[in-house]
Amino acid sequence: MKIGIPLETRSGETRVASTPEIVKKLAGKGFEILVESGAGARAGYPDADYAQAGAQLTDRAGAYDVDLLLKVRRPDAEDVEAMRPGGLLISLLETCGEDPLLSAMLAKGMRVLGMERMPRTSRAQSMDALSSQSNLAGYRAVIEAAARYGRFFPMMMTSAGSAKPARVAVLGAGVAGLQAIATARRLGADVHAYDVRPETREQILSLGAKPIVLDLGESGAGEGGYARELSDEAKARQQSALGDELAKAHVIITTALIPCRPAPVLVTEEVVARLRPGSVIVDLAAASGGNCPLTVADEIVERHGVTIVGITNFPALVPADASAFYARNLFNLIEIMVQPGASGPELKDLTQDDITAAMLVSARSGG
Amino acid sequence: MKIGIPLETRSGETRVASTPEIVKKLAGKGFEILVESGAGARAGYPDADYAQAGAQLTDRAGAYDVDLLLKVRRPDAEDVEAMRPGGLLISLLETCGEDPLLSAMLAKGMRVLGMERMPRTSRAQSMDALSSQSNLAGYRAVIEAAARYGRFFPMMMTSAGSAKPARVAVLGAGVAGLQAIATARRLGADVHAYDVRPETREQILSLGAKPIVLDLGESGAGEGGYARELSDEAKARQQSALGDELAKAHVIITTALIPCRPAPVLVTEEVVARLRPGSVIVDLAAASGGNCPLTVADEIVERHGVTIVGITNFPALVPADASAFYARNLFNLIEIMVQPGASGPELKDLTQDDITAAMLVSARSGG
Amino acid sequence: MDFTVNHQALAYLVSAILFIFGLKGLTHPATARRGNVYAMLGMLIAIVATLLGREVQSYGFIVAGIAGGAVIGTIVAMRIQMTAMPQLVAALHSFVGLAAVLVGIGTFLHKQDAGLLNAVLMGEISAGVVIGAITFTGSIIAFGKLQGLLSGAPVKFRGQHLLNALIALAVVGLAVHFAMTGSLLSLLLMTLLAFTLGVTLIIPIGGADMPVIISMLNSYSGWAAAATGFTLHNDLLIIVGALVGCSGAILSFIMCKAMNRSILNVIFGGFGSSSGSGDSAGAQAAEKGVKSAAVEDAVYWMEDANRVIIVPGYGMAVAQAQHSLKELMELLEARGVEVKFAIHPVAGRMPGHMNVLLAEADIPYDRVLEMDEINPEFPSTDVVLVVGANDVVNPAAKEDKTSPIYGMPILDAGRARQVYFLKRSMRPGYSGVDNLLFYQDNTSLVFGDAKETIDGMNSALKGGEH
Amino acid sequence: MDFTVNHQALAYLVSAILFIFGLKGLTHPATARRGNVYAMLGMLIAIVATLLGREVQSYGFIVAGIAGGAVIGTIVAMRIQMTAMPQLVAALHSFVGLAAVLVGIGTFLHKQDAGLLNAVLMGEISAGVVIGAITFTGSIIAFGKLQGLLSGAPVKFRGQHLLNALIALAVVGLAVHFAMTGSLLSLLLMTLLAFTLGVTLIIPIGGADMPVIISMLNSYSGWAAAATGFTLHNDLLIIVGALVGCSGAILSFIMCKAMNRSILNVIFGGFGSSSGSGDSAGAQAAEKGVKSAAVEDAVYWMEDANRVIIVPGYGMAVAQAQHSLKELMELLEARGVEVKFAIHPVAGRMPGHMNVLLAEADIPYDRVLEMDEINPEFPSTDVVLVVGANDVVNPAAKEDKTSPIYGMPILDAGRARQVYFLKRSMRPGYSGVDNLLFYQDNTSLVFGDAKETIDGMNSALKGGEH
Amino acid sequence: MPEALDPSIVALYVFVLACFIGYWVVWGVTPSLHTPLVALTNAISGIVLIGALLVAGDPESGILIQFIGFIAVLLASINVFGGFLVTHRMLSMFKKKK
Amino acid sequence: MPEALDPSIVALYVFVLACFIGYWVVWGVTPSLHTPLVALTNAISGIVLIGALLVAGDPESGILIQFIGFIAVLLASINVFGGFLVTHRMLSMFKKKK
Ligand SMILES: NC(=O)c1ccc[n+]([C@@H]2O[C@H](COP(=O)([O-])OP(=O)(O)OC[C@H]3O[C@@H](n4cnc5c(N)ncnc54)[C@H](OP(=O)(O)O)[C@@H]3O)[C@@H](O)[C@H]2O)c1
Ligand SMILES: NC(=O)c1ccc[n+]([C@@H]2O[C@H](COP(=O)([O-])OP(=O)(O)OC[C@H]3O[C@@H](n4cnc5c(N)ncnc54)[C@H](OP(=O)(O)O)[C@@H]3O)[C@@H](O)[C@H]2O)c1
Ligand SMILES: NC(=O)c1ccc[n+]([C@@H]2O[C@H](COP(=O)([O-])OP(=O)(O)OC[C@H]3O[C@@H](n4cnc5c(N)ncnc54)[C@H](O)[C@@H]3O)[C@@H](O)[C@H]2O)c1
Ligand SMILES: NC(=O)c1ccc[n+]([C@@H]2O[C@H](COP(=O)([O-])OP(=O)(O)OC[C@H]3O[C@@H](n4cnc5c(N)ncnc54)[C@H](O)[C@@H]3O)[C@@H](O)[C@H]2O)c1
Repeated sequence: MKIGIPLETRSGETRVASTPEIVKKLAGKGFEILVESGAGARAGYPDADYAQAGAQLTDRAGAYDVDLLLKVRRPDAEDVEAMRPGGLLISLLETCGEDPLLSAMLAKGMRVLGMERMPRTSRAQSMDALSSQSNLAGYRAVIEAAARYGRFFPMMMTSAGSAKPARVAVLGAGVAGLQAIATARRLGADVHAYDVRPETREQILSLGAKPIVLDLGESGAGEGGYARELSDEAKARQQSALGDELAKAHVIITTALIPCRPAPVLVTEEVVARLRPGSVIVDLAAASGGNCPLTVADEIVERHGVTIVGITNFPALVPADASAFYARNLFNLIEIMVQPGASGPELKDLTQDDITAAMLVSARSGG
Repeated sequence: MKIGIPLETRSGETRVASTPEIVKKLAGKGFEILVESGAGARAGYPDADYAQAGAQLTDRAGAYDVDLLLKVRRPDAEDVEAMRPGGLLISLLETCGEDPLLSAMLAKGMRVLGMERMPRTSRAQSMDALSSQSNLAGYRAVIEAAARYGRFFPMMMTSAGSAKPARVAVLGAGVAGLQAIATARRLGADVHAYDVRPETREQILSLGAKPIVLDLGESGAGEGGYARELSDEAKARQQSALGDELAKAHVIITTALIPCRPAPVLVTEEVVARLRPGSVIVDLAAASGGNCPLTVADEIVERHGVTIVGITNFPALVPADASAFYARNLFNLIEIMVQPGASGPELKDLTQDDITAAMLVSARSGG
Repeated sequence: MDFTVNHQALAYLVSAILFIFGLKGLTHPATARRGNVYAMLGMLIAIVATLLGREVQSYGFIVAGIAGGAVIGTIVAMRIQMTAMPQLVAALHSFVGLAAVLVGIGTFLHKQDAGLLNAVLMGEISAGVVIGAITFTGSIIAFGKLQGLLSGAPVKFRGQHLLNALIALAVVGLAVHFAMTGSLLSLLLMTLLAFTLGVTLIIPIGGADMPVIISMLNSYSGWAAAATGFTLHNDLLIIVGALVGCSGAILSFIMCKAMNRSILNVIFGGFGSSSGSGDSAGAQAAEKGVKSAAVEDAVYWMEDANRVIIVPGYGMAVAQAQHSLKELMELLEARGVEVKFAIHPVAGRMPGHMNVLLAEADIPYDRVLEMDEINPEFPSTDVVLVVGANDVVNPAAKEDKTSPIYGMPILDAGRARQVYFLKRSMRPGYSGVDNLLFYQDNTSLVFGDAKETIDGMNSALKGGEH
Repeated sequence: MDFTVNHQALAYLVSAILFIFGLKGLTHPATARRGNVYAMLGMLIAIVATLLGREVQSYGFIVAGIAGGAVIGTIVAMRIQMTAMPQLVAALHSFVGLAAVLVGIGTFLHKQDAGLLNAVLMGEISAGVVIGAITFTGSIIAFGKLQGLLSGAPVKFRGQHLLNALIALAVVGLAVHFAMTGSLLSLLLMTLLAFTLGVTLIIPIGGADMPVIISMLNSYSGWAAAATGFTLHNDLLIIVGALVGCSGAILSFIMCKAMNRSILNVIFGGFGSSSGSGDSAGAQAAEKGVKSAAVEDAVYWMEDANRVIIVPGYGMAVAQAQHSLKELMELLEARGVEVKFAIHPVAGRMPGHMNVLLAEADIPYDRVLEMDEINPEFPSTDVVLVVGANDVVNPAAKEDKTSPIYGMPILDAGRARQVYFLKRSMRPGYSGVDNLLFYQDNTSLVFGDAKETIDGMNSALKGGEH
Repeated sequence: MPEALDPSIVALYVFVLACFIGYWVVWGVTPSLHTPLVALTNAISGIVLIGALLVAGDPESGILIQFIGFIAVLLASINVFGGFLVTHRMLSMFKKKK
Repeated sequence: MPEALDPSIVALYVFVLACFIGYWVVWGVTPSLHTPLVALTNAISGIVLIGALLVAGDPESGILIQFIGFIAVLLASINVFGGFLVTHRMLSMFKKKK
C-alpha cells in the first residue's frame, strides 16, 4: 500500500503531513511511502531525513498517485486531478455544507476522511488534529502578541521605574484559548479570560488566570464539546457586558469559534477605540470572519492605534512541532484503520469503526 | 530653562527621550518643555498627551534651540547644527575614542553628558540607561527568538505527541543576559547560561537556570562591573569548550559585550553548522560586530538552516516601556543636576558631582 | 530472700513504667516493635511479682489457666487472617470484660467469707463488675457485626436512648443497694442489667464506626481494670487501667477526628449518625467498599518507598497544588526516595496542562515523564500518588469495552504496590465514568482538596518524631 | 465540719491537678495567662488546706512570714525592670533553695525532739538539704553574674571537675554518716559543703548560658521540694517537686537545643563550651551585639501582627525561597494578617529579579508593591521580614555620607515595630557594606538558608497546638 | 501524718496521675498505628490477670471462688498472649527499608 | 494487703508518675514562652512553703525550730508571690490582637 506525502501548496503553508519520525514508523508497518521532494523543508525536515527514514523521494505526480494520500490542507482542483481513482485521502477539508471539490473526489471513486470530523471521544483524542493545531495556535498567538506589544508583558520594578503587567484578555477558553492563557501567564501577564461555557470558569482558574463572569441568561454549551451559537439577545448582552472588561485590557486574544458558523463578534469597533494606543488584538477566528469586525484575514492592520493581527494560520508559524503533531494524529488514525494483510497492511471497513465512520465523507455530506 | 525633546531620526528608532509623565514632572519643577510634534507617536505617546502634560509642541528647530537638549540616540551633524551654542546635551553618544561630532559640539561651546559614561555606583543606578535598555533588550530578544523558532519553547506532553523543551543557551549574564534567562525560563525553556565573570554562576542559579562552567585559566571580571577582554589563549579555549555545549542548544542568545572593544566571538561558524535546522541565534552584540561571525547587523539571515537575528536596536521594539525607562533615567539625572534658582531651576556645577563629572565629555575624551 | 509487699510494689512500679514506655513506643513506627517488647516485659514482671507475692498460695488453677490461655491465645493469634484482626481484638476485649466481672464477683465472695466488706469496697466492686459486663457484651456484639454474624447496619429503634438511660439508672440503683447491703442478688442483677446495657449500647452502631467502637471498648476495659485495682488496692492495676482507659478514650477521639465523625454520635450510636456522616466522602467510600486513608498513612508508605510516582491530573490544577507537590518531591528526595511525575497525554483540560503547572513550580524536566516512558516502571514502584487525576488511570479504558473511555491509553498506576488517590469525593472525572481502580485492593483514597492534603503530607514529613 | 487528713489529701490532689494544667497552659500563648491563674489557684488551695490541717497549730510566725513574704515579693516583682527579670528569677530560686534547707534542718530537729528519726527519713532529709543548698548558692552566683556583680565571663580553672567530684563525694559520705548516726554536725557540714558545691558548679559557666542555668536551677529547686515531700510524706510536695524538677530539666534541654548548645557543656560548665560555638553565626552576632532569634519567635510575632511586610532580596533568589514565601503568605492571610511584598528597584541582581520569581510562585500582583508605594506603610507595620535582602534596607544609605551606597533610596524597613532578617551569616550584601539596621533594637537575625527558615515558619504555623 | 490517710485516696492520686499519662501517651500517634495501638492496649488491659491470679491463687477462698478465678485467669491469659502476639504480627507488616 | 506497704513506696509511685507528667507538660512550648515558663515553675517550686508551714506551725517544736520555720515561710512566700506576679507581668506583654 502506497502512502503519499505531497508538498503543501497553499500560500503561507509551511507544514507537512508527515515527519521522518512517523515515516519510519509507517515504513516499519509495511507501507511504501512516497514523499514529494522538499515537502518538509519549510518545517525543518530535510529530504535527506525522509530518505533515511525509509521514504522514496518523488515528484508531485508521484506523491499523488498513491492509495493513501496524507495532506494537511484542503486540496485544490488541480490536486484532485492528480489523485489516483479509488484512493483514500485524509486531510483537513476546511468546508461546511455543499462542496464541489468533495463531489469531484467522490465522483472519482475516492474515499475521503475529513480530520475536522473527528469525533470528540476519549479514544479519538490522540487523532484530533483540531486540538493539536489549536494548541499550537494558542501558544503562538501569545508570542505574536508579545512581539507586537510595545511594552513588557510581566510586571517589572526597576530603578528606571516600574512596568505594570500587561492585562491580557483571552476570549474563548477552548483548546487554543487555554493554551493562550497558560502562555500569557507564563510571561507574567495579568490574564483574564472569558467563555460562554460555564465549566470553563474552573478551567481558567486552574491555570491561575481570572475568569470574567457575565450573566447572559443562557448557557453556551453545545454538543460534542463545541459551543453553540447564542441567541441574538444574548449576543447583544454579551457584547455590552464584555465591552467594559475588554476596554481595560492591553492585549486581547480571541479564540471564539463555532463550527461552520461565522465567528461571534466579541470585540466591537467601539471597544477597539477605547483601548490604549499600542494595544494588540490577536484574532484567532480571523479565518471565519473574526471575533473583531476590524480584523482583516491574513493581515496585520492598525486601527485606532491598536494593532490587530489577523493571521489565519498560526500553526504554520510553528511548522516543526505543528507537523510533528499532525503527523502523529494521522499515524494514530492509520493505526486503527489498517490490519496486517497478506501483502502488507490492508484497510479495514471504514464504516465499522465509529471514528472513521464519522469522518468519512458521504455523498450526502460531500454535497 | 528650556528643555527640548526632538523626534529621533535614526532609522528604525522608535523611542523618545521623554514621556508625558516625565514632562509633567519637569514642568512641575519649573522647566519650559518643547516637544517636537510627533516625537512620541511611534512609542505610543501622542502629541496631545504631551500638551496636556504641560509641554509646548514645536517643530524640529524649536526642539533643538533649547538650553537642555534630551535625546536618545547620538545626534548627527545636522542635529549639531541646530543646537543652541552654550547649551547642554544629554544623550547616548555611541562613541569610543576620537569623535569629530563631539569636537564639533564642544567647539560650539556646548556641554555634553554621555549616558554611557554613567558610573556604576549605587547612587547612579536609577540614572543608568545602559542597564534600563539592556533589560528590555534581554526580554525582547527572547520573544524574538520564540517568534522565529518553529517549535514550542515549553515542554508539552499531549495526545498528539510530546514536544521537548527548547534548549536555550544564553551567553553573557549581564543585565540583558539575566533578563533573557528569566524570560526564557518563564516560557518553559531549558535554559543554560555562560559568562566569564565567576560571580554570575550564583546569579544564573538564582533564576533557576543552569550555569555552564568552563575552565579558562583566567577570570573575565574587569573594572566597574564590566567584563574585560580575555587573552587570545583564553579566547580560543573558551570557543572550543563552549562549542560542544552550544551545539546542543536550539536557541542561542548572545549578550557578551566589552565596552569599546569588538564583541568576542563565542558562536563560531563551525558551531552554527552543527545546530539543528530551524535553530535560532539572537545576537545582541550585533552592533559591535556580533558574538557570531555570521551575524549581519540589522538583518535577519539564515545560515546552515539556522536563523540568525542581527537586530541592533531591541529597545526600539518595545518603545513605550523603553522610552518610559529612559525618560525616568534622564529625570533622575536632571534632579541631581539642578537647584531651584531665582527664575526657575538652575544648573549646578557639573564637575562637582561625581556622576555628572564622569559623564561630562571633556575636550580630551571628546577627541 | 523474702519477697515482701515492698519488693512487689517496686516490681509493679517497674512494670508500670514499662507499660508507659510500651504505649508511647507504639505511637511511632520507628519505636513500635520495641514498645511491644516493653509492654510484654512489663506484663511478665507483673505476673511474676504477683505469683511471688504472699497472697498467691495455690498454683494449680493458675498454671492451668495460664497454660490454657497461652495455648488458646497463641493459636488464635497465629491462625487469624490479617483482615480479621478487628474481630479478634473485639473478641479479646470481651474476655477482659468477663474476666473483670469474674474477678469482681470472686473478690466479693472472698472478702465476704473473710468478713472484710465495707461500702467503699463494694462500690469499687460494683464499678469493676458493671464496666466489665458492658465491655463483655458490647465486645461480643462488635465481634458479631465485624464477623458478619450480625448485620453491620446500625440497628435503630425508637426510644433507644431512653431505654439505655433507664437501664443505666437501674444499674446505679442496684449498685447503691449492693454497696449498702452487700446483697449478692443485687450484685448479680446489676451484672445482668449491665450485660444488657452492653448490647443496647453497641447494637445501634453501624459497621463503619466499629474501629472507633473497638477502641472505645478498649477504654472501657481499662476502666474496668482500674476499678478492679481499687477493689484490690493494687496500684499497678490502677495505673495500667487508667493508662488504657484514658489512652483508649483519646484514641477513639483521634480516630473520630481522622474519620470526620463526632465522637458523641459514635458512643451513643444513632444520634443522627447516619444522616450527619452519610454524605461524607469517607462514609460513601466505605459503603462502596472503597478504602479511605489518612494523610499520615500515605506519608508513612512514601517515606519508606524506593520509588514514588506522582500522577497529576485536572484536580491538581484546580487545587493549584503544583507548588506543594514540588515541596513534597524535595522532602521525599531528601529521604532518598526517587520521585517521578507521570504525565498522561490528556491529563487536565488542555494539551500540556500539567507541563505548564509543573514548570511553574520549577519541577525539573528530568523528573517529568510521558506515559510511554513511565508505564513500564509502575510494577516496580512502591507508591503511586494520584493527585486529582481520575480518567487517566481508569483501568476501565482497557477492560470495559462498553465504557465511553474504552480504547484510551492509560497510566498503569494500578500496577504499583500501593496507590493513593487524592481527591475530594467519590465523584467521577471528566468522562463521568466510575473509576475501577478505586476498588482495587492496593488502592486507598485520601479525601480532601489536593493542595491541603499535600501540605498536610509535607508537614507530616517535616514534623518528624517528638 | 472536721477537716481530716483525707480532706486535706483531696484538696492537695485538686491543687496538684491545677498545677499540671497551669504548666501545660504556659506552653502556648493562647492559654498562658489562664495557666498562670490555675497555678495560683493551686497554690492557694494548697496553702489553705495545709493551714486547716491538724499539724498547724500556731499561726503567729506563719502569718508574719506570709505577710512579710507577700509584701516583699509583690514590691520586688512590681518594681523590677522587665530587662532584669532573669536576675529576679535567679534570686527567687535562691530563696526556694534556702527555704528547702531550712525546712530540712527544721524537720530534723523537730523529729529528733519527737524521737521519730530513722535512716530513710534522714536520707530524705539529706537529699532535700543538699539539693536546696546547691540551688541556694548556685542561684546566688547566677544572680551575681546576671546583675553584673560578678563577671559574666566563664571562670575556669584547672582541676575544676576534679574538685567538684571530690566535694560531691564528701557530701555523699557525710549524708551516709548522718543517716546512720543522726549527727547534727554531719548535717551542718554537709550543708556547708553543698553550699560550696553550688558555687563551684555555677561559677565556671558563661553569661550567655545563664538562661539555661536558671532553668536548670529551677529543676534543682523542684527536686529539693520533692525530697522535702518525701521527708514530710506529703504527696503534693512530691508531685509538684517532680513536675518542676522534670519540666525544668526538659526545658533546659529544649533551650539548649534552640541555642545549639550541648546540655552537658552547660551543666558542667567549661567542657570546651566556648570553642564549639565561637564560629557560629549566632555567636558572631552576639559578639557584635546583634540579636539573633529563633524561627518560632518570628512566627509568634507574625501570627499576631496586623500587617507583615516581606522584603525579598538576592538571598531569596539564591535560596529559591519564592514558593515557600507564597505559602507563608497564605498561612498568614488565613490568620487574618495582611501580607505585602516590598520590592526595591535594585533588589536582586537584575532589574525585575524579584518580580520574575514572585510571579513564578504565583504571588498576586496586588500584594507586590514598589518602594515609593510601600515606604509610608512601614511605620504602621508590625513585622518586616527581610528575606535575603541587605543593601536595600541599609539605613547607611541615608545616614552615612561616607558609605558607598550613600544616596541610594532604601526601603524603610527599620521603621516597623519588629524586623526579622533571614540570612545565613553576618556577611554584608553586594555593596560589601555593614548593615546598620542589624544593630537597631527592633531587629533580630534569624540565621539559616532563607528557604529552610521559611519552611520552618510554615511548619510552625501549621503545627498549631496538639 | 499518713497514719489516718485512707489508702483509697492514695490510690486516687495514682489513678489521676496515670490518667494524665494515658492522655499524653497516645497523642501524635501515626494513623497507620491506630490498629496496632488498639491491639496493644487491649493486650495490656489483660492486666486484670493480676486480679484473677489473686482470686484463683488463694486456696482458703473455697473451690467455687477459685474456679471463678480460674476462668478469669484463663480468659485474661488468652487476652494477654493473643493480644501481644497479634500486635507483634501487625507490627511485622511495617518493615522499614535499608 | 497494703498493711505492710511502706508509705515511701507509694510516694515513689506518685513521684515517678509525676515525673512523666513533668516531662510531657513542657514539650512543645513556644520559644517565646521559655522565660515565662521558667518564672512560673519557679513560683510553683515555692510549694516548699507547705513544708515551711508545717515546721513553723507546730508550737511544740520549740522557738528555734519555729524561727527556722518562719524564715523558711518568709523566703518561700517571697518566691510564691514574687514568682506569680512576675509571670503575670511577663505574660501581659503578650497581648493578642482582636
Ligand atoms: N488534556 C486535554 O486536552 C483534555 C481536554 C478536554 C478533556 N479532557 C479530558 O479530561 C480528563 C483528564 O483526566 P484527569 O485525570 O486529568 O482529570 P479527571 O478525570 O477530570 O479527574 C480529575 C479529578 O480531580 C478531582 N479534583 C478536582 N478538584 C480537586 C481538588 N481541588 N482537589 C483534589 N481533587 C480534585 C476530581 O475528583 P473530586 O471531584 O472527587 O475531587 C476529579 O475526579 C480526561 O477524561 C480527558 O479526556 C482532556
Ligand atoms: N537589581 C539590579 O539590577 C542589580 C544589579 C547589580 C547589582 N545590584 C546590587 O545588588 C544589591 C541588591 O540588594 P539585595 O538586598 O537584594 O541583596 P544584597 O544586598 O546582595 O544582600 C543579599 C543578602 O542575602 C543573603 N543571602 C544569600 N543567600 C542566601 C540564602 N540562601 N538564604 C538566606 N540569605 C541569603 C546574603 O547574606 P548571607 O550571605 O549572610 O546569607 C546577603 O546579605 C544592591 O546593592 C544592588 O545595588 C543590583
Ligand atoms: N476528545 C475530547 O474530549 C476533546 C477534544 C478536543 C476538544 N475538547 C473540548 O471541546 C471544547 C471546545 O474546544 P475547541 O478549542 O475546539 O473549541 P472551538 O475552537 O470550537 O471554540 C473555542 C472556544 O470559544 C468558545 N466560544 C464560542 N462562542 C463563544 C462566545 N460567543 N463567547 C465566548 N466564547 C465562545 C467556545 O466555548 C470554546 O471554548 C473544549 O472544552 C475542549 O476541551 C474535547
Ligand atoms: N550600578 C550598578 O551596580 C550596576 C549597574 C549596571 C550593571 N551592573 C553590573 O555590571 C555587570 C555587567 O552588566 P552589563 O549587562 O552592562 O554588561 P555588558 O553588556 O557589558 O556585558 C554583558 C555580559 O557579557 C559578559 N561577557 C563579556 N565577555 C564575555 C565572554 N568572552 N564570554 C562570556 N561572557 C562575556 C560580561 O561579563 C557581562 O556579564 C553586571 O554584573 C551588572 O549587574 C551594575
